Amino acid sequence: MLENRHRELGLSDEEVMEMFKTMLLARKLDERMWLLNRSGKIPFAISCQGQEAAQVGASFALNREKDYVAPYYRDMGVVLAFGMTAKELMLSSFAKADDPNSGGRQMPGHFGQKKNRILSGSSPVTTQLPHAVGVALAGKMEKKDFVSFVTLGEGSSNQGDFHEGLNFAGVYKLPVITMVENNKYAISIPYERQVASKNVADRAESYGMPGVTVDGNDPLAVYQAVKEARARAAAGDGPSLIEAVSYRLTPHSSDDDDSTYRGKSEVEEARKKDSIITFANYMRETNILTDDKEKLLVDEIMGIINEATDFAENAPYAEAEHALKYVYEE
Amino acid sequence: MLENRHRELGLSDEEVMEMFKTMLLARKLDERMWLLNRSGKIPFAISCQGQEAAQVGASFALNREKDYVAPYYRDMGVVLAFGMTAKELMLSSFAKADDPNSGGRQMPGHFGQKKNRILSGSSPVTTQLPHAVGVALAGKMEKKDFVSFVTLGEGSSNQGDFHEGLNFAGVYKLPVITMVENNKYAISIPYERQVASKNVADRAESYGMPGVTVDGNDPLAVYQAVKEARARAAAGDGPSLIEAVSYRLTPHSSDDDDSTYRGKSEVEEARKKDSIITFANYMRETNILTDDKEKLLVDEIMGIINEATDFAENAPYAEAEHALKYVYEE
Amino acid sequence: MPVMTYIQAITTALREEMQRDKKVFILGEDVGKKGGVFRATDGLYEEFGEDRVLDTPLAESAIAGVGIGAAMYGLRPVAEMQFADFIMPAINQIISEAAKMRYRSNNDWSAPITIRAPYGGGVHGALYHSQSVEAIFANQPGLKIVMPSTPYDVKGLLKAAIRDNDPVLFFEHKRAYRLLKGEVPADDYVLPIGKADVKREGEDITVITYGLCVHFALQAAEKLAEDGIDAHILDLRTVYPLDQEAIIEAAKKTGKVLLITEDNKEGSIIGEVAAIIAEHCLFDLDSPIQRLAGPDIPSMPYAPTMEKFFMMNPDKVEKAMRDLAEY
Amino acid sequence: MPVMTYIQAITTALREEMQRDKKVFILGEDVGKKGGVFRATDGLYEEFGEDRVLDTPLAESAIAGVGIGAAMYGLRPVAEMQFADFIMPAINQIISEAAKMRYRSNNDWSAPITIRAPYGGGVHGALYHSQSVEAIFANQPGLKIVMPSTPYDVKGLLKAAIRDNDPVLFFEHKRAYRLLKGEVPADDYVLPIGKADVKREGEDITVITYGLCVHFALQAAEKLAEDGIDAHILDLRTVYPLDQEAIIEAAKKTGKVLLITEDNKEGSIIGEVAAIIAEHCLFDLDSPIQRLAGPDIPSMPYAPTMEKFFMMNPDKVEKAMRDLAEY
Ligand SMILES: Cc1ncc(C[n+]2csc(CCOP(=O)(O)OP(=O)(O)O)c2C)c(N)n1
Ligand SMILES: Cc1ncc(C[n+]2csc(CCOP(=O)(O)OP(=O)(O)O)c2C)c(N)n1
Ligand SMILES: [Mg+2]
Ligand SMILES: [Mg+2]
Repeated sequence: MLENRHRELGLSDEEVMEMFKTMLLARKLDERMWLLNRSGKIPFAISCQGQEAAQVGASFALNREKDYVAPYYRDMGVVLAFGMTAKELMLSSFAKADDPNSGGRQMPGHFGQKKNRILSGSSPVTTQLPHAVGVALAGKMEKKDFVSFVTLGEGSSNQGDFHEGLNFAGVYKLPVITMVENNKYAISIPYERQVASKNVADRAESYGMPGVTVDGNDPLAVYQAVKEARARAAAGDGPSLIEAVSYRLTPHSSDDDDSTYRGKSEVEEARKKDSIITFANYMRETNILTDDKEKLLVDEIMGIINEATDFAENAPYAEAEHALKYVYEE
Repeated sequence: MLENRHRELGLSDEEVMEMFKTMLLARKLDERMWLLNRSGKIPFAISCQGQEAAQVGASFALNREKDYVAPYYRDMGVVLAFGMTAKELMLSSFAKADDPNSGGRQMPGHFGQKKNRILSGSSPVTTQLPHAVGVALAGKMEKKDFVSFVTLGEGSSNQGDFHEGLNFAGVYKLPVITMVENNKYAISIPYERQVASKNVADRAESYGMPGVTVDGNDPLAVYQAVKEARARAAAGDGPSLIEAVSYRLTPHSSDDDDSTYRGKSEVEEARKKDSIITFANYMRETNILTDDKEKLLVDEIMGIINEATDFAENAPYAEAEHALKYVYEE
Repeated sequence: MPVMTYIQAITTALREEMQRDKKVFILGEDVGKKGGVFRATDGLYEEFGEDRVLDTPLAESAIAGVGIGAAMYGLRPVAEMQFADFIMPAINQIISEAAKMRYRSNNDWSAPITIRAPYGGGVHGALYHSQSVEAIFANQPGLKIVMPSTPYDVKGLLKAAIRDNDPVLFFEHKRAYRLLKGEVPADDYVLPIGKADVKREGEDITVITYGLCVHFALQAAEKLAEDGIDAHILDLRTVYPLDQEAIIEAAKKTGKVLLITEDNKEGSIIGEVAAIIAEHCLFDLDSPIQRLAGPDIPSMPYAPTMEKFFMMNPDKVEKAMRDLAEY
Repeated sequence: MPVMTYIQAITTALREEMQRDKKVFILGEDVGKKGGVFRATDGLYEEFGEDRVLDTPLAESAIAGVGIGAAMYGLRPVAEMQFADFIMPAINQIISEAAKMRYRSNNDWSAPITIRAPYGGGVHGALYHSQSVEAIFANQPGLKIVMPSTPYDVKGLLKAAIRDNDPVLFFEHKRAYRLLKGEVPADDYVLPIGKADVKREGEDITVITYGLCVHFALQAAEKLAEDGIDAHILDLRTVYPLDQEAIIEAAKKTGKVLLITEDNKEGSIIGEVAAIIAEHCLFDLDSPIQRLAGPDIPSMPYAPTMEKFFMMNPDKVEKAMRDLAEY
């Protein structure tokens, strides 16, 4: 009985619809950004495409009113779920002054927004992991009931900070959930040349925490895994590692040409499992989605994106001298 | 049948005697260094005491004519087995010009001797691990049949370089053996506050290599584990992780006072398992050691140590201006 | 006024800040039960408990990174690097993360962490327990680097560092820990980060330095005074960003400048000091800008002959000061 | 003589060295199949195979550390850091290990590794793809830091770096990769590491700089020449250790010195250059030592307004040169 899956997880039809809407908004925004890049309007784009299910499924399993997130550059789905708007994301893509992430100082994908408890991120990979552990430590010290959630790619799980951060979390049994979004590539390097363990989740044992590999194309599977991890964290049982396996549907970034290192057929194969399609199918089968509803939804989303694009394109850059501000507290 | 243990491993009585002699030499040298430190003759001492069995058992399982070793500061047993002499070790303790490790530039315990394929080590922990991986890579590239062997403490297994180095070795299936000498403390921090995994050997799975925990007080158990790992490495089956569990019988170093963080009774308890005693018992039971032989052995060793001490004490320091040499090739 | 050692001033500042503000906590290797390998955190574990004095795993990047995360949340972590030499694995977190946090988020986030580390030589510490590492960080806007020379400065500056809303590296000379004693007021005071301090007024030559070398210069100045040479001594205290105004003023005052560091010479802090002077008051100078520093070798060796050859001392300083005075 | 781009000179040097010496190999992220994110190793994987062009896991400390180990054994690794900004996790291996290997072993071991990394701005790379990181390493005896400005220098210096028996950091300006073209001899030549190079002889003012700024200075010099101002331009080429002799000679030649770096100012390489001049030829100067550099902020922002504000360019250089000439 397909119908039971989301209900069994305690998710209402409306919540599932909200999840799908967030996934679709992420996908469509991402596609727009590539168009803007290819037409020379923005210098750079980096994608969530193929990872929306994991990002949104995980976010909905968290408490979006109080949990902290330390997303990585592909996590458009996470930051949308945590309250960043399409307009704000477009401001970032256009590097405009009102970009809440960085005021146009950082490249797109370098998220951060204090009011939504989205930690500021940088480019060197995996540095955010110890930060999320530190937030969890702070929460524990102050007896707060939030958890912190951090994501990274499977390639990034080979950085020293992964090891050092997770061991710290394990020793102190901190309420932090780490989700590795395994999209099978780190730029051109496939999983086998990158990670020596069979699964990234196998690494959990090194840190005395549970580790689980889930289908990253299935938002409900990811939802369930994160929900359980959050419950454990909230109960004082410490950290968890979750590996969400999907596929990077685009080149690494707008600067990359993936035809030099992987075949078209491989990508086509992966597209069949694209969550935007498969989850829509599930919703159709469970009567949450109909053609009419989908049309309305897409229209609404395209409206949002068009408005966001126009708004951001016409917004001003920061003044040149603004570069001098906020090196230190002022 | 106790008698069978070393024979079953293919070790002759003479080899066992040689192992014990190396262990005892390490222990007695170490004890002398503490005396020299306490009498103000050398500024610093750091011990192998409690880890001789693991160090010597492992070394004898290697090919001491061609394998490379990257020892850590407690590995007096390893470097003795690989050809460094008592005199040379004493020259290092006295910081004299003819110290082959560093010409008196580094503190004792910072081993290095090219002719014996002992890689030069530093103080920041775990940096030697990627070096050993690099040597293994070089050997593989040049189709040589040596393996490389690297050691570190259990606390040091939390450094990023542990993770990065072993993952590299795992991905490239390199002939490198890593032995963690788990002596239950990292200065004052006990295992539980340091390492989040149950055993350090559990971390092997993260790197797609076999991991095994052995009794570090039993040189034959360590011998066996390293022997097997070496065979695998030589056969092209890649790296291994071995955890040898024993106990640090001394304070961390001559600068440490361990009474501030651990009880005397705990240390006394551990002394009962001291390999210098237990292995001697095994050798007595297997008729390799007798009181007469032991007396002769101790006399020989004390003679070596006395001579080394006198020699090193009377040897000259490097001249002050020698400090300017060898920053770059000359 | 109470007299205490340099290291007691550190412990005192830490204790008072932890009493004052529940958000202040300590993390590092062996800082808890053992009270630190130098005993800088002695007694704090007993007083504040294991929740506020954290013995961490042996992993400097995690110590810095977890501290930064806690600081982003709003706590006030004081992280200890056991030796300054072992800060290297944490550099990515310090330079890429802490230093750039406020800037990259356009003032939305900040990382008010203090990172303490014992540096410096003359303790038979050899290559990896003697280094001066400040120059590595002294080109990174967003960071502040404090290197106090007296117990009085230690207390006031460490308190200021902990209260500062940006990351501060606080380097303590390990040879000074028990060697130096001085009067330290019992009350709660802070000293301004970013300000140099005139440690001796003088008219004939200007010495600009920091850390232990301040004392070598003060000792030498007393000897020179006997010969009628009056040295002006400026203690940088904060080595990044530098107090340009104070440097310029001190250089102009006598027109003869000697810069001293215990670090090896090329690329050290005093190069920047020289550049500031050469840029702003070249025509006020009566002699070339002199630099006294360690030789350009990778830190000081263990053997006493070679360690002494490297390490700064009052004699070397006195000689350089006399040479300059005679110029 | 063949004309090629800056990046082609890199690929050429790598290829020729790999052909010459079987011990030379490449390791780094995406350097193999993809040929590098900038395509600096383009074609080498095809020519030399996966055993000599290693695609490594995403772990810079391992790339450096494994490379150092292979170098200790006797191979000649050329490690690529994908961006200079991402060298930070490898600093412990570079400073604690590579730099000190020969010294600490009293000449027994050495670590002849070359570490290449693209640095510099003007490519919409924002904070973490634009940094100049040389100053972090320019206080570490045992290291050499090469920063070539022309395709000709690239080929000769990269070959020299690979053949050098000590560790060399080789920083390539990423904006120069395809922007700069020049004549590069087809034959096998090396240029001396540690030697600066006069890129233009002149009598009126001296400009000392390196990297992309050399070209800005050369362009500006042509314009100044139209107004009868004759600029002398010294390209440092090796920024650590510095070529003191050449610096002193160039400074003395005109008595008016402008130092330029793309890095932020305080603590940058040119501070040390100023200090050398102030120490050795102060009385030969007719004007204060001028420094032109980026503002003291944590690298350049992404937005074009702010990026341009930070980034060095020919106009800024020309203005500074004219100001100095008029001094
Ligand atoms: C420390 C560091 N090294 C190198 C890079 C360059 N880089 C950016 S993304 C990337 C690959 C990341 O792969 P993965 O972690 O699998 O994430 P994905 O992009 O596949 O989502 C690399 C090498 C970087 N950002 N940081
Ligand atoms: C990177 C680094 N940080 C800190 C230290 C200081 N330190 C020296 S030994 C040590 C503890 C090592 O513990 P472990 O790895 O268990 O080895 P053991 O001494 O117990 O044999 C510490 C913290 C260091 N040498 N290097
Ligand atoms: Mg990936
Ligand atoms: Mg230990």
